[in-house]
Formats: sequence, C-alpha cells, structure tokens
Amino acid sequence: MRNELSIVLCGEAGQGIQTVENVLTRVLKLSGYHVFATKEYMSRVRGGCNSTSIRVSSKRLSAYVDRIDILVPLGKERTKHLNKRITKDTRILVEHEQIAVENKIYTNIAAVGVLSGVIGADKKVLSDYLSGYFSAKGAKTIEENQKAAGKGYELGINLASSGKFALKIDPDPKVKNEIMISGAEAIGLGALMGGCNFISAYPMTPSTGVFTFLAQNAAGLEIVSEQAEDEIAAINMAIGAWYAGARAMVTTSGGGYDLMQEGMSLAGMLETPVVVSLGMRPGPATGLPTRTEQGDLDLALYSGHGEFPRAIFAPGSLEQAVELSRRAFDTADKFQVPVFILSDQYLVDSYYNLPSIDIPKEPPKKYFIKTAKDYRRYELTENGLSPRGVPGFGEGLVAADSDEHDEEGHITEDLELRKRFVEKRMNKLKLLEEEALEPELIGEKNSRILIVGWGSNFGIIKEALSALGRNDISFLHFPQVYPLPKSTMGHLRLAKRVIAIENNARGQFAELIEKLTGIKITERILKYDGLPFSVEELVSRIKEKAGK
Amino acid sequence: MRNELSIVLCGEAGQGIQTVENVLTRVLKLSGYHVFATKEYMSRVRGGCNSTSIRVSSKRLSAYVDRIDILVPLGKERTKHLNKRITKDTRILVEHEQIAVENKIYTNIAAVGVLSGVIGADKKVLSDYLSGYFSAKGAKTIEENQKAAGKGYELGINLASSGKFALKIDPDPKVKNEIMISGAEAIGLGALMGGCNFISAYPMTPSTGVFTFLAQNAAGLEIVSEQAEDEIAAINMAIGAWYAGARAMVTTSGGGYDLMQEGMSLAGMLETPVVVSLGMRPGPATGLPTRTEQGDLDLALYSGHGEFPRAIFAPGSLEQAVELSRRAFDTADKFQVPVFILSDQYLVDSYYNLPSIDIPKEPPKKYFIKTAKDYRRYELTENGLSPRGVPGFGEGLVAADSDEHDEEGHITEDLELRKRFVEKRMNKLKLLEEEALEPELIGEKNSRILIVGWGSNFGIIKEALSALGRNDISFLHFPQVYPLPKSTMGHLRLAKRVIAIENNARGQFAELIEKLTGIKITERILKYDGLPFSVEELVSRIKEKAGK
Amino acid sequence: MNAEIKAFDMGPIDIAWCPGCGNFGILNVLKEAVAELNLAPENLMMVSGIGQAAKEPHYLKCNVFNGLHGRAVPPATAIKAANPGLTVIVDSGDGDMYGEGGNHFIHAIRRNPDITVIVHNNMVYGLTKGQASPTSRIGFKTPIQVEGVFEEPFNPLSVAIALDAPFVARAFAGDPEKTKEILKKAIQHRGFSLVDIFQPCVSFNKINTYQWFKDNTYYLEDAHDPQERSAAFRRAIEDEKLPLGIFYINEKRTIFEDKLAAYRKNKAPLFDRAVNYDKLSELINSRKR
Amino acid sequence: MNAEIKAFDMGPIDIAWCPGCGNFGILNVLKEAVAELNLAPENLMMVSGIGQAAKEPHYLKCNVFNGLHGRAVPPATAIKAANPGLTVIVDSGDGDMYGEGGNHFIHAIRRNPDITVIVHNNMVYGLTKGQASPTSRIGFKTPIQVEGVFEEPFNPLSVAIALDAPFVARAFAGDPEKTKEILKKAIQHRGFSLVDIFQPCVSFNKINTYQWFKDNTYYLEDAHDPQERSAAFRRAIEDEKLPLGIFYINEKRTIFEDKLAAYRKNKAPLFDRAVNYDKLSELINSRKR
Ligand SMILES: Cc1ncc(C[n+]2csc(CCOP(=O)(O)OP(=O)(O)O)c2C)c(N)n1
Ligand SMILES: Cc1ncc(C[n+]2csc(CCOP(=O)(O)OP(=O)(O)O)c2C)c(N)n1
Ligand code: SF4
Ligand code: SF4
Ligand SMILES: [Mg+2]
Ligand SMILES: [Mg+2]
Repeated sequence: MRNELSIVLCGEAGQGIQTVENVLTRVLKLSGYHVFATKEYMSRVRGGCNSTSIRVSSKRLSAYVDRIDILVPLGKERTKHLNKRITKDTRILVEHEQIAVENKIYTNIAAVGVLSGVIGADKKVLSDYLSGYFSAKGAKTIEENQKAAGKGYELGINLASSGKFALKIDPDPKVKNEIMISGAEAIGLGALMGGCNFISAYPMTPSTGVFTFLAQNAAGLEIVSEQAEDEIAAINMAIGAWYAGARAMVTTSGGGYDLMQEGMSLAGMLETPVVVSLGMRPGPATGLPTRTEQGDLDLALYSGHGEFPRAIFAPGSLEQAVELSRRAFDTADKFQVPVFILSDQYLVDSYYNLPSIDIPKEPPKKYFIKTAKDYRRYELTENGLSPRGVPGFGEGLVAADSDEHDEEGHITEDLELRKRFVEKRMNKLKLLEEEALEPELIGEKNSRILIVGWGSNFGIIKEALSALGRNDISFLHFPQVYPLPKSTMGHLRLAKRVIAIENNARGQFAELIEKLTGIKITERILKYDGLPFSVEELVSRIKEKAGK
Repeated sequence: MRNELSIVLCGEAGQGIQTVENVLTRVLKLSGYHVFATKEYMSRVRGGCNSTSIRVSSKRLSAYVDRIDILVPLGKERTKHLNKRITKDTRILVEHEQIAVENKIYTNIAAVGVLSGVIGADKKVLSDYLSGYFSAKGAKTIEENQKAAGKGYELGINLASSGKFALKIDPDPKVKNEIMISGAEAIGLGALMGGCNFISAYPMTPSTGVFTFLAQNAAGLEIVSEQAEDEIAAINMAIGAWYAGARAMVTTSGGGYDLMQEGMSLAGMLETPVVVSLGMRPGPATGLPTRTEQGDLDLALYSGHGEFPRAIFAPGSLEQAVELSRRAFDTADKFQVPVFILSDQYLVDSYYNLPSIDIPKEPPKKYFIKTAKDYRRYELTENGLSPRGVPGFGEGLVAADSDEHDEEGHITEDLELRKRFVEKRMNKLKLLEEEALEPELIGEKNSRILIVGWGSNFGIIKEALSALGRNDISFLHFPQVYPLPKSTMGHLRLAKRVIAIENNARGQFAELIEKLTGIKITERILKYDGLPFSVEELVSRIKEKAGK
Repeated sequence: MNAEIKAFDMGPIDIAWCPGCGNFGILNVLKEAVAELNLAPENLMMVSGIGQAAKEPHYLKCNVFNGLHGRAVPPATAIKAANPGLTVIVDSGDGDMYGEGGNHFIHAIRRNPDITVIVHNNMVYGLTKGQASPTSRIGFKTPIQVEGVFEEPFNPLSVAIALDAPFVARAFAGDPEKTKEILKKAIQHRGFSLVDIFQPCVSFNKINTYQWFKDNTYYLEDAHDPQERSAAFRRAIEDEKLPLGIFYINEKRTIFEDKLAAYRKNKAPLFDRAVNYDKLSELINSRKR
Repeated sequence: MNAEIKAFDMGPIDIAWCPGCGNFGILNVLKEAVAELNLAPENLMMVSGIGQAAKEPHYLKCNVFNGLHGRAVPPATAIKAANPGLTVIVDSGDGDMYGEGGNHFIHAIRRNPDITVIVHNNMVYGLTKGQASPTSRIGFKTPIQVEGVFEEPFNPLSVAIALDAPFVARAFAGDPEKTKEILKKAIQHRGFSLVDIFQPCVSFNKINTYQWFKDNTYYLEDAHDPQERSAAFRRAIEDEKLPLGIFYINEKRTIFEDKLAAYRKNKAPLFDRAVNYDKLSELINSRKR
C-alpha cells in the first residue's frame, strides 16, 4: 500500500488545468492531506502542452518527482511531451470524461471528483469548496458542478476499492488548518513582513507572480504599486523610493535585470538600500520564458559596473522564501546595499501546505535617522556605515550623488577622498560577511561525500538523499550564496569528495566556492534543459557519481 | 646628464593645455625625439585643474611617471593638485609668460618655444609645424605665433646652456618618420583593419574618442556611423548590422555597458558576432567620469543573463590595441560570439610614437557563407559552429531568434533540443580557449617572483621592473584575459610567489585566475583612486612586497 | 495572386496564438500585402521584439530577426543601413513598441530609416497574461492594475505626428481589405511608416473586442488631407470615436540610409565590401605629423 | 525677498560651469522662484541625471538626488510617491531628458506625478564635449555629426502636447524675469509640468547663441489660450521663429499620487508607516482555504 500519490494533469494552455489544480489541491489540503504541486508550461496562452504535477501524501512534501501514478489528460489528449515520464505503472485516467459526456464544461470538475474519490478525500469538503469556488456564478452552476464532482467521487471510490491503486494515504487532521502558498506568495509575504511598501516592476515571467501578489494587496496593505514603462524605470523608482524612506522592491527576470544593472550600480554608489526579487529562467536572451534554471547567479553576483558590496539570498523552500525575503529588507536597510532574493520558475510556481507563517513580534527595524541641521549623508565612520537620513525627516538636507562624492553628498574630484570612499563602501562587505547565514547541513558533519546545493534545489536534493538512505553522503545547502559565511571552508574541508548540484550548465555556485575558498569542486551534477531536477533523476545521478 | 625629461603642463580646462601638448609633442617627434604623453583631467569643460604629462627621451617610452622635471602652469597657477608630484628638483617654468606679455594669446605658443629650446628640438621643424597648424587662421596669425615661439626657443636654448637642466637627449632620426597615435586611435585603426564598417554608439567618457575617430573617418572609409539615442539602441543596432553582414562595433563605458547587457545576451543566443570597445573608468554609477580604473573586468566577464561564451582582449600597449582590435573582429566573426576590447581612460588618452602600423597582407576573412535554398542558420555541427548566412546573400532564408530555437532559427519548446543547443553554444568556449593568446613573459621563466598584470598596466610594470633591475622577478602580462590559454597554469606554478598588480580594489583578474586555475594569489598591489600607477609608485610598492 | 501568397506560406506549422485572436487576420493580410507587392521572401526582412505579436515573423516565409522585448526598431534600422536592398518590416506589439521600446520609437522617427513599423495594438500585454499596456484605456482592470488603469493612454498617432513622422496610419485587424491597402501603402512609402493596427485579444482584453472596435472606429473621410499636419493631429486626438486610415504623410523628410556617407560612392551592401587599404594607409600616414 | 534667496545659497562653492554659460541664469532664476514661492530647503527635492545641467541641484541648498544619466524622472516620481509632501523638481539637460531618458519622459507624462521638469535645452551634449543632442537642429556640425545633423530635432513641446501633458512651457535663459514667472507657475501647477528652457552653451554650441535665441524666439501673445490643445500643438510646431511661454495647460488630468491606494486612508509619508500586522495576518489566514 502506497501512502503517497503523484497525479499529473496535462493539456493545452487554457483547457482548465488551473481549475482542476486549484480545486483539487485545496480540497485535499482541507481534507487533511499533505500536498505539493508544481507546474511546467509553454510560453503561450492557448494550445501547446502543459502539465501540473501534484503529490499527495501523509507526510510533508516539498519536491518534484518524475513518477506519474495517475495522469489526467484534459481536453484533447496531449500526453506526448510526458512520454518519458509515463511508465507501465502510470494509470491514464479518462473516466471523468464519461461523467460529463452530456456537458463538457463539467469534465474538469468531474476529474476533481474522481481524483478526490480515489484518494478518499472528504466529500463534504469537496462539495463545500465548490460552492465557495463558484459562488459568483450562481446556484445553478454550483449545483451542476457539485453533481459532476459527486458522480466523479463515486467513481473514484469504486476505482480505489477495486484495488487497482493499492493506495492508503492517511490524512493528518492538523493539515486542515494549515495554509497553502506558492513560492511567489511566499516571497511576497516575506517582503510584506520586511516592511515592503513600494513595488515598481515590469511584467516578466517568472517574476510576475510576486508583483501581482503585491499589487493585489496594495490597497489592503497600503503599498505603492506601479507598473513601470520598463525595467530601468522600475529600479530607478525603487531606489528613489528607498532614498525617500520607503521600503521598495523590484521583481524581474534575467533579461529585465540586465537593464537594471546601471541602477544596481547606482544603489551601490548612493548606498541606498534596494531589494531585487530576481526570478530565474533559462537564457540567454528570451530563452525559455516559462521554464526554470539557476543560470543567473553570476549575473547577480557581478552585475553593475564598478565595485560595491551586495548580498544574495536564494531560498530553498517556502519557509525560507518568507524568511529570506523579510531578511532582505532588513539587510538592505541595515547595510545600505542592494540585496537579491534569487528564485526561479520552479520555486515561484511550486506550492505546498505549511503549518503557518509566524509574524515576528518586533516590527521591521527602521535604520534611518532623523537628521540634524548639519547632517552629512556620507559621514565617514569607522565601519563604513553612515547614518542614513531621508528628506523631510529632520532639519537636515539629504544629498545623494552618483558621482564620487564628499561626506555631504556633493560631487568631488578629490582623489584621496575617492580612495577612502572606495574603502568605506567595500568595508560593508565584511559586515555582510559577518552576518552571513550559515548553510544548513543535512547528515553527518564529516561524511565522506558532501553534496553542495543552493536555492530551489533544496527539497529535491533532500528527498533524493533520504531515498538513497546513505550515511556516507551529507548535504550542505546554502540559503545565502553571497557573501558566504566563514564556516564554509570548514564544512568543505571535512569532506573527502564534494559534489555540486546545480540547475545550470557551468556550475556557477561551485565556481564561486572555488574562487572564495580555493577548494576545487570538479564533481558536478548539472541540468540545463529548462526543467527542475526530479527526485528520481537525482537519486540515479548521485548514485552514478558517488558509486555504490 | 639626463637623457630623458618629464614635462607636465597644467591649468584649468580650456586654458590651452591641448594646444601646447599637440604642438610640442609633434614638434618633438618630428625633431626625432621619442615622446610619450598622457593626461588626467576633471569632468568639466572650463576651470578646475587638469594636467598632461609628456615624457621626452632618446629611447622608446610607454609609461607614466610621477616625476616632474619641468612644470608648466598655463593660465592662472593651478598646481595645487600636483603638490605630491612636485619636488625640489621640479623646475616650474613661467618664463614664457614674459615673452607673451604684450599679447597673452601667444603665451601658450611661447611655452612650446621655450620647451623646444630647452630640449634642443629642431627650430625649423617648430616653425614649419606652426605654419601648418595655424594655416587656416591666415598669415598674420602664423607669423605672430612663429615669432612668439622663436623668442621662446631662444630663451629655452639659453636656459639649457645655463646648465640648470643637465640634459642631453639625443634625437633618433628614425623617429621623425614614425607615426604618433593615441590609444583611442589605435583601437579605431585596429577596428578598421578588422573590417569594421559600422559603428553605433552613445557618447560616454572615456569611450567617445574611439567613436569620434571612426565618425571622422566615416566618409573616407565608408563606415556607417550613427549616434544612437541610448546604449540599448547602440548594441541592438550593432547586432542587427552584424546579422545583416556588416562588421559592427559599439563603444561605451561601464554605465553604458550595463544597459547593453541584455543585448550582449542576445548576441550570445543569436550567435551573432559583435564587438564591444569598453573603456573603463572608476565606478560605481557615474563615479569619476574622466579618470581611470580596471574595475569592469568582472562586468565584461559575467555580463548578460544566461550562459554563453565570449572573449575579452585587454591591450597593454598601442601596438596591442591595434592588433587586438583587429583580432576582435576576426574572433567575433569566426566563433560567432561577442568580443570585448577592454581599455581604460589611461590607455585611450595616452599616446606615443610607433615605427608604423603594418597593414596585414590578407584582407579580413569573412566567415559567412552564401546560403542555399535549404539553409538552416543553426545547423547542429560537431564543434558547435553553424555556417552563418546573411539575408540577401544566397537563396536561403536567415532566421535569428532570441528564444531557444531549432536549427532553422524558429522558436521551440523542445527541451531535448534545448540541451543540445546549450552544449552547442558552450562548446565554442573550448574553441576560443584553444586559440587564446599566450601571455607575454618578461624575464626568466622560473623566477622566484612572478608579477601578473593585464591590460593597460603593461608599460608601467615593464618599466618599473627594468628600473628595479632584479632578475628574481618576472612579469607575465595577459593581453587576452578570457578565456585564458592552457599555459597559464604552468606559468603560475613555476613561481614561488605570485603578485598581481591591478588598477582596482578587489583584484578582479587575480580572482579570475584563482577561479580558473585554483592557484591562490593573495599578494596584490592594487590602486583605486582614479589615477594610473606610476613607474615610481610601482617600483616602491613592488620593493615593499617583494622585499630586498 | 494566390500563387504568390503561397510563397510566404510556412506550411503546417504550430501557431502559438489563441483561436480567434486578431493576430491571425494581420498575418493573413500581411502575407497578401507582400505578395501583391511582388516581394520575394529572400528579400523580405521581418524584425520583431517579444510578445504575442512579435511571434508573427516566424509564421511567414522570410528572413527573421526576432530580437529582444522592446528592441525591434534598432536592429531593423541597422539591417536596413547594412543592406538597403532589403525590405524591412518591424512587426510587434503595443507594449513592445510603445512601452519597453518607447525611446527607440521616438528616435527612429527622428532618424527616419526606410522601414515599416506594424504595431499589433491590443491594448494589453498578451504574452505575459493580461497586464495593462501603454495603450490600455482608462479604467481597464487587470491583475496588476487592480483598480483600473488611470494613466493617460499613449497615443501613437499624435506622438508620431508631433515627431513629424513621414507616414502615420491606423487600421483594424477586423477589416482585412482596408488594412491590406494601408499596409501596402506603408511598405511602399519611403521612410519610417507607422501602421498601428487595432487587434482584439480574445484572451485578455474582454473590453476592446471585435465588436467594441467596430462600434468605436470609423474611417477618415476621403477629404482628409494627410499632408496637413495640424489637421492630422486634430484627428489623431479624437477619442469619442477613433478614426482609421492614413492620418499623415510627409514626403519631405530625409531618409537615414540616403544620408549615410558609406553609400555616397558605393552602393554595395556592407557584407559585400572590402577594407579600403589605400585610404587606411593614408590615414595611418597622416599620423606622422 | 533677498533674504529668502539666501536660504538657498550654497556659499562660496566651485561651480563647474563655463563662464558665460546659460546655466547660471537658470540657477539664479530657480533660486528666486523657489524663494518667492516660500519653499523651505528641507522641503525642496531636486532630482537630476548626468550632464552639465544636471549638476545644478548641487548648487542650491536643498535635498539632492543626482542619479544616472537619463534617469532623473523615475526616482523623482517615486520620491514624490513616497513622500507627497516634498516639492519635487527635476532639473536636467536635453540629452538627459529627451535622449537617454526619452522613454521615461513620455511615460511620466502619461502617469502624471506632481513634479516639475526643467530641461536646460542647449541643443548639444555639453558635458561630453559637443555631440549632437536630440534637439540639435538640422545641419549642426559636431565631431560625431561630421556632416551635420540630419535627424529631425525632437520637439519636446509638440510631443508633450500629443501626450496631453498638463503643463507645457518654453522659456529662454536669457530672459530671467519671464522665465521666473513661468517656473513659478510650473511649480505651482499640480501635475507633471514641463519647462523647456533654451540655454546657450558658450563652449560647444556656437550656432544657437544668446543672440540666436533672441533673434529666433518671441513670446506667445496673451490671446493664446493654453487650454486649447490643437492650437497649442500648432504653436508648438512653429519653426520659423520659436514661441516662448505657456503653450498648454490641462487641468483635468488625474494625478499619480492621488490615485495611489496607499494614500487613500493614510496620508503619512511612507517612511512614517508601520506594517499593518492585522491585515497581514488576515492575508496569511486567507491561504488556509
Ligand atoms: C526585458 C524584458 N522585459 C519583459 C519581458 C516580458 N514580456 C514579454 S512580452 C511582454 C509584453 C507583451 O505585450 P505586447 O508587446 O503588447 O505584445 P502582445 O503579447 O500583447 O502581442 C513582456 C512584458 C521580456 N521578455 N523582456
Ligand atoms: C549611461 C550613460 N551614458 C552616457 C553617459 C555620458 N554622458 C554624460 S552627460 C551626457 C550628455 C549630456 O548632455 P545633456 O543631457 O544635454 O546635458 P548638458 O551637458 O548639455 O547640460 C552623456 C552622454 C553617462 N554618464 N551615462
Ligand atoms: S493572448 Fe491575446 S494577443 Fe495573445 S494570442 Fe491570445 S488572443 Fe492573441
Ligand atoms: S559646456 Fe556648455 S553647457 Fe556646459 S557649462 Fe560650458 S557652456 Fe555651459
Ligand atoms: Mg499587446
Ligand atoms: Mg544639453
């Protein structure tokens, strides 16, 4: 008896995958099942072939698997691009089509019913959920949908009891009251916790979700939300907003971020905080707009001309996405530097249930000061941090200048001062280093083989290792990829072999570690076809590399 | 008796330093002296304090020295910012002011006269040069200037014979017929030799000189020259031009280049060649617009989102500037990649005499083909290079696509193809590596200490080492900084100690070597105040590091 | 005639647009226009940015430069300058051209290369799923513009006329015949020609539908004199009902390629040229003095 | 009055402009205007890009945001949105605003924040030593435009009017009194106000000198009705002689800050706010279903 199920919905864009996914995952969660879902889709609005993978389990889940237990084609059968994932054990479920044969529009809800039945979800939850979901459409629609779902449910129960699925997933009552959020929402919520009250952005997949989330909550949470004419405007607005005392963020992806780099450099020079939520997708250029990749670490790391410090967070889970996004605002404000939240399509489009999100007791700390009459924005201090004032708060004047400047913020050509200002700015990197987050070690401290990962691969690597069940392999995950904490070297030195796992073609994080620690990481497991690793793929590739 | 002289002209912007410099250096060269000149100036059009340093010698020169033998203040005395360079041996020359006392406008030319006299330049050359120089202004102006110069010359001769200068610089008759060009002109000439016939750019110091040089020669050499509305347009124009069979270049500096990065990534994806002449100045942001720095190596290296290969040349001399700029076009065309010519304010604003520039016997090789009806732009080949066609040449259609594409150049979502295309593109890095230029080793192959330098520091480090005269120190200069040739490792391994010298705050090239070779370079001599190293400064800093 | 249209046909390809999208109409009309103008696919150069509209060049037989979002015009200008023999058509969306690409739009009109710029104006960002575009009308609600657009819509026609663009027209994808005539004139016109085409987006713009455009547009009367700039402006800012047709023509503007010194003596496209070594030597030698 | 001007005086600083530059006149007039409007330096926010004109904010006592070349308008918009209590003035050059910054210029007019945009229009790139700017006139020769500019000059007035900008004016640095009056009206006008000021560059523009501007400009007559958009456009495209004055005023446009949901209930500037934890909890809990 399996206590976990992998369901895949597939079909053309616009065929209603979204509805099935939304309703099914909520109904399952409300019935007490742990749910994980993620999607892959083409860069088009109708047609093509997309899919959503939903895992249902008695245990918490946070990783993508290749395995398909039940495949549900919606609309015209479009399973071709999933061929590699379909095995003899894959059950292609089409029974719902029979149910809605008179009225095709109920096909999708019938499928929800069948799947709910197969799993044994709470029938009342299903029916209640549907009445909420369709409430705007009137009683008749609700009723018809409930009818279709009900029929599907019966059929599902029958299928299950026929024993073909050999399935027993015990619900966990605690889950019912949990929340379910996506990576995009997690970043947005973290930003709100960090005090974000200004968002300027230009739409770009896969970053638009975070922007949309904040725009939707602009009225409720009193956020200034504005779609800029281009990414250049977006970043320059965000910097202006921070300068004036707001807490601003931009959301973008690689190509859009390219255009923001001069602004990044400006933030570096002005020592104005700024937060960039950078959602990665495969490049170069337009690349694969709706796919995933970890190809822009180097970009974030070295972007913007000239030399100035920055911090880069790369969440590996929704929990981390919330916490690191919150922290990004604090770090940016405290050190007056640009800070990245580096995510990718896989992370922002994945969602699962979480116990809840704790709101910190302390409100976000504001680091700026009320200025006195003789205020000097760039006062030289020991550690390089000058108290930051904002215009209109206090008696002082606040001058920020993109040229090399003096302590007052006025343009200068004093080259000795230049030297001191370079050192002032660069010194903040040391401060950032001191506060850098520790990597998370999973497994023994001095195992023979150490796997190094960063960002969104966290859950997948973790599950792969637990599937492998080997105690000679540990996993070190970096939620902050720059600067690295001092401890990094120690961790790596203890291992006989280090294997980097990254969703890009060069192993950019491995290269960064090599550069910062001098430790060579020649063993790399890389992927760059636009899809995330799957647990199974990692199991086999780690086996291959690590040997028996 | 010294056989070399360092003259510094200083004054406010707009006081005529340019005239003295132009006339004096030409007259000296035409008289057979080796001349090297470079300038430092403020970001303003009038006022402030600027200076030009001119070295005159019996031997070839190509480096900046701090020492001032003769300081010539023009206009109001503005020597303050040169205080550090003024010693008791510095002769402040003001005698020319006496000569032109009746008519101030001849002061500058009188100064040329005095200096020519002191050095012993050919008086006829001076007089002839002036008649050419002022030919547009009419006979009277010529005559007056010649008169002022003549008086100055006599005075100079007297000063010299008074023995105060203890100077004997023997002219070298060969020099008379040599050429004298600046770094900006060297890059421009190299580009022309490489077949450059399209320049699109947006003005930005210190890159404007190259653009201006090409614009000035647009009619003569039949170049399409266009000032774009912004840097984004400039790079996208250049890529379009290459696509259509032109050989295009953009010129820019860090901040402008930031804006070009999405275009860079486009070139990477389209596999369209493009050449970027990137003149570095101190950042971040506007920084010090008219100063020098080597702070944008990392920027060039990692710029543009996604992963794709590129090559970066960094000339260390005018000869290299010509040759590498020519080569940039060949490399770009051959490997269908973006190529950088990385220079800086110091390099582009320096000039000296060279024997000549050899025009290669073979015209630039064109790598594109005439297309057949069934032409496919991105045909998959063994080494990743697809024959490049241009629209309108042959029967085929040429499709270039910024999305991931198929062999025909049409947008695709075939993820297996994606993988092959990533590998196709990345494989070109290997080809580039195979043809990477060898670094130049000056000194013994296995000396105890190896100094590593790149780009514009070449001449300065070379002269500093020759001044030091130590045979335990060798110097390895990299004219190509990416990719590095295989031999790099070998060179570095042989040395007991490696010291990197760079004009930036982080030691970006040292970091690159560390990353690529795994060899740690902790000893670094860095400078980041906006000025180039001087020979004297390097002598003392190398001594300090290397010990006695 | 049909035979020629076939020359531009891609055969059975997968077109990534939604069924019913106004883009199909524009694609068909464009194929007909270039066929009727007797252009050869090898000589036709389609340039686009990124968006739904920007996919169009992949759907007809021609040379394709599908570049970056917002950046169709600069490469198109350069391609034309590198090889004036090509017929260069830019084909992009309203966000592409007037949003991200706004600066190139205005400066290309100043520069005036001989290219035709077709903008599929659906008043929305289609490919990124429904945010406002610069031409979205006030009150238009989207997932980002939750309370509706309040920014004044960008008026491409009035701005183009303000910039003294040589050919300024607006068409409607729902009227293929008239659109084709306008397109043909635009392509034939020497200089920068703008054709803004109202294009219903059936997926993300439920306000400005085929019916809405039918109800809210009309054609400029024959008496409208496109040579008259101020009159053209007055018509361009009409907002009760939106006029269609050719608003403005200025035959007097200098054309970019015509001003390039590179073509003064030599008419060959740049790919077909060699470096002039004599001139280059001369230049080098000039540095002896 | 003089006492107040002093409040904006920086004392004996080194001003990096050339003697005789038109910028000095603009600086003086600006100081007078803000003094006469009774603004306090702490409340005055000057934003600029990069160029000679863009140095101006350093030369008067106020809050300064001297950002990137071409990028003055976006931070100005954001600063105003983050703290609507500040008086925000953008002060930049013609290249800055209409060249590199062209896209922000047009979209800021659409967005309509309550800021004043002063453009020092010297028809040249001053700081980079004399290349053509978007407003350089046809035939203007420079080291880059060797054979003279052939591009149609950018007409900021006609474009702003085409975009229905709420306040569009042109002034001449050589006439301080009238310029001051225009500036004061622009600053007082709620919404995006454009004041394009002809500014002689004595170093790099030897054509469009003080005298040239005197000879080639005149003031719009009092009878000119700035509410009349088409008439304003007609006047804006006059080119024989260039009119000065207030071309166009549109009082009806919605203002950016007024539309922001963030200020609907709460008027405090953003720096003075706390996260609404109740709403946040509500939002989180809404994800239970
Ligand atoms: C630099 C950059 N920013 C953003 C995007 C994302 N993007 C792609 S298409 C598009 C807008 C499409 O709208 P439009 O140009 O009107 O074309 P449509 O899809 O409506 O035809 C955007 C924002 C991108 N590809 N590149
Ligand atoms: C991104 C970028 N590109 C180019 C430059 C170089 N640059 C500085 S000022 C300027 C033009 C100045 O012209 P304008 O805006 O008209 O101001 P002016 O100096 O004439 O007052 C340019 C091109 C820059 N600083 N940044
Ligand atoms: S989203 Fe709109 S514009 Fe795009 S293809 Fe569909 S209907 Fe057409
Ligand atoms: S260069 Fe021109 S604009 Fe700049 S300060 Fe001098 S005169 Fe004024
Ligand atoms: Mg659109
Ligand atoms: Mg200017």
